[in-house]
Amino acid sequence: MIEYLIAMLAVLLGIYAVAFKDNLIKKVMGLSIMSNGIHLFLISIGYRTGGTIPILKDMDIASFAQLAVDPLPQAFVLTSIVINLSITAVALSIIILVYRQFGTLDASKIRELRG
Amino acid sequence: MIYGFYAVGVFLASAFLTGLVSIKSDKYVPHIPIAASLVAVLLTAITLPRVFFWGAVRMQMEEWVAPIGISIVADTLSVTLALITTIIAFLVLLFSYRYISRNSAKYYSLLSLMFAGVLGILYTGDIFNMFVFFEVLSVSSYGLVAFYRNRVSLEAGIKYLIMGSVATSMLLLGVAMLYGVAGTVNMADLALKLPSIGGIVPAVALALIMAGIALKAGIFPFHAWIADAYEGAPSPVSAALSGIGIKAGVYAMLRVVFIVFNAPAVVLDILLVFGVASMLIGALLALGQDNLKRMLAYSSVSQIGYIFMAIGLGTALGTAAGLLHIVNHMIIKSLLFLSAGTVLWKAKSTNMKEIANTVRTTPLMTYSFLFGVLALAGIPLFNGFVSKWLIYVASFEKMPLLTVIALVTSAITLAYGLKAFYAVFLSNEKAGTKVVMPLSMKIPLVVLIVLVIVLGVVPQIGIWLAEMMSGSLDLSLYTGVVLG
Amino acid sequence: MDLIIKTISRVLFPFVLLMGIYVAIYGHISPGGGFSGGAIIATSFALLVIAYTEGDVEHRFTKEELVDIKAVSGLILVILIISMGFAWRLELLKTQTPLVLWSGGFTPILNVAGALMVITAIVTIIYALVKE
Amino acid sequence: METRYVGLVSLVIVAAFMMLAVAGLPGFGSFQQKEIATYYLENSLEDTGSANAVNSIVWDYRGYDTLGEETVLFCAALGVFTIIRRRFSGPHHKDDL
Repeated sequence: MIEYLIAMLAVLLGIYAVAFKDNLIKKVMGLSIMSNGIHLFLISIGYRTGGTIPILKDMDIASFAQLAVDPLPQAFVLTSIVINLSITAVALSIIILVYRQFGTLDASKIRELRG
Repeated sequence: MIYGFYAVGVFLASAFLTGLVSIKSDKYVPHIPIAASLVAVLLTAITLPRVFFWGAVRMQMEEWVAPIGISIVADTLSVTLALITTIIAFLVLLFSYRYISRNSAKYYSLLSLMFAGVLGILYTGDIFNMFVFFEVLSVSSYGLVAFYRNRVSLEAGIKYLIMGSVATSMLLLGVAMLYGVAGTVNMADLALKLPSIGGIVPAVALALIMAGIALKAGIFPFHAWIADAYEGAPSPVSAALSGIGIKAGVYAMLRVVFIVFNAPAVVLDILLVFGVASMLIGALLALGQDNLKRMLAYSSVSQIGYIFMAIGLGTALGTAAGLLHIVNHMIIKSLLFLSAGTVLWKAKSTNMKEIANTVRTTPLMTYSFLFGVLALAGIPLFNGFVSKWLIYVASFEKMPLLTVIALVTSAITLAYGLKAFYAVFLSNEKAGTKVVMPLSMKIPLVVLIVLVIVLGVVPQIGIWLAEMMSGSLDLSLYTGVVLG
Repeated sequence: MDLIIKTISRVLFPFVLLMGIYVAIYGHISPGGGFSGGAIIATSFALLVIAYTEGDVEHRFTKEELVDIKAVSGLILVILIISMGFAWRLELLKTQTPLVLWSGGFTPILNVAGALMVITAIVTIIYALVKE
Repeated sequence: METRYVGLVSLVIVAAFMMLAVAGLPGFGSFQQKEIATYYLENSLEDTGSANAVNSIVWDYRGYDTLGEETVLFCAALGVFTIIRRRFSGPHHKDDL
């Protein structure tokens, strides 16, 4: 039970940053911290005590199936990392233009300036 | 074989093709997605009779056995919504033929990817796959919302992006928890395994998933981003987003609540409460708006409230009424946004008062907006009336107070609809530039008007559709089809 | 970017590239594969783009070209994955001995296509952001 | 300043929520309820020919996910380009506010 705690702490840290930090870039960083926390959670769900990596290397299939770690969450994490990359890319490109238009990165000021 | 499902591939291919064609000449770029959406309409139309008369169909990606691979399920609910999605997709793409002149290649690619995302959600039978297609839908709409790079759309874009990705992360966390407990991601498999798993993990996972999807569908506590996003986005995009994007969220909520968790009573009451709240607050906020697009955005929030209230009732009639209202609202909202788009095309600002003296409206624009407003408020002879009447009846059986609230909100809806109609269309006979509407803008409006009237005058179609759709929400039929 | 960074990045570029290619192609035997391999190759290009922001790298990739390479690779991948839907790969599998490079049936081809997709995406994004 | 307190309270509630859920999850190293995972481990070699089970899942068993994911990547590249267009059109634009 304790092992999942760190992942949950990362997710909560991410949510805290997104909710309370005013600077837009800090919000985007909070986003990626949160999703990295989720990835850690996903990987730790698939863990098996004393498990090896799910790649077949000079081992017969029967014992491989007993030893290897669960590959499915790892596939989910691979997909989710790439999605996280694309969200951060789009977010940063919007932030560049927001800075150019508004002159500031402070979310609350932007809300007033939008006119 | 589910032909409708290939519509996803068609939209994907059209997005990639537009990128390619744009190297040589920008002239032929719009034709590809419009043709692609026509093909998609045909494909879905072929699947509709197959699913309606022989029951739901399951297709397995690459023939892997059910829980191993990803299963694609087309049942009455998803095919009907897919058919309307493809029709509206075609109309929106046709509408923006003359509307977007610069950077059209990227605009069309992103728009067809958005439609691919929505169709992907409608057909998938796998929660993680639903998460991936939710991302496809949202990432493409982030780009589209910030398409006009002025202050309003940029601020709307970044706000929508942050809210949206928090929502999808909640969804992913919920899916991760479900996998941790049940060991599978296939919806039907989950539905079988979850009852036997005790403890609070399924409940927390459901709460997380519902929070994520509710934020995407713009329910009451999370409706902040909707008004900004629709105000910032180009009008065809707001029509597509509100007509289809939000409905994908509502569909996903239905799929998760009814199939995976088999609609526990507590959850339905939560839906009821949030539905009523967003219904009232959406209508009140819309009443106070003088910006045309923001008003339409808040009216979307209140109509989504109607849908969730109807489904939250839990009775068979309530669910059928809610499903029918999804269908009707898709058509009405697209009609309203597109007709607003024609007005805003030449107008400089979206403030109703200023529009009045800058644009002289043509009869078609006036009637389309009027019909939209009347249908939204549920006036007889329009399609809004059929579903709203069912909602009144269903809510009356359960709790008369709800019917009173629903009636009051419809009155408010009529009020702000007519207020906008009067301000924009009736009060400016003389001033303003004559808007000459190209054919590509007229056809969508005419088609939508016909749909609104036909569904209203002949309510039997709507009621039959509602029964067929609500049939697909029961668990045993779904798991029977998927797991064979 | 002064001289040291330029020379280092120029020297490092082929090695990072080679490693990326290895990871991508041997994906079905060794760890890594389409995505991580593609990411490593993309970093090698990023190294050059950042080091030579105003220098000669710019004229090699004009912005429009990059987006369209992306579209091409997108198409390849779409066709591949849709074609993978049909059971062609079983015949291909029978003719191969496992655990050798040419053994994964469709997976290595998809790995490469996926890596191509990732490379073009990351490079175009970095290029656009750096260019700004 | 009151939004800070509302935010903080909601964060505490979410935190409590998650801790409860984490307590309910099966043990850290235990491998129960994983029939599907063992299926992948057992016959990923003869089904897809690749020794790397994770890769066989990403590319073959659940290739549709990866296709969806590539479109997300493609969307991101397009999104970045629509937003950072070289001919920066500035605040004015003629299409529609």
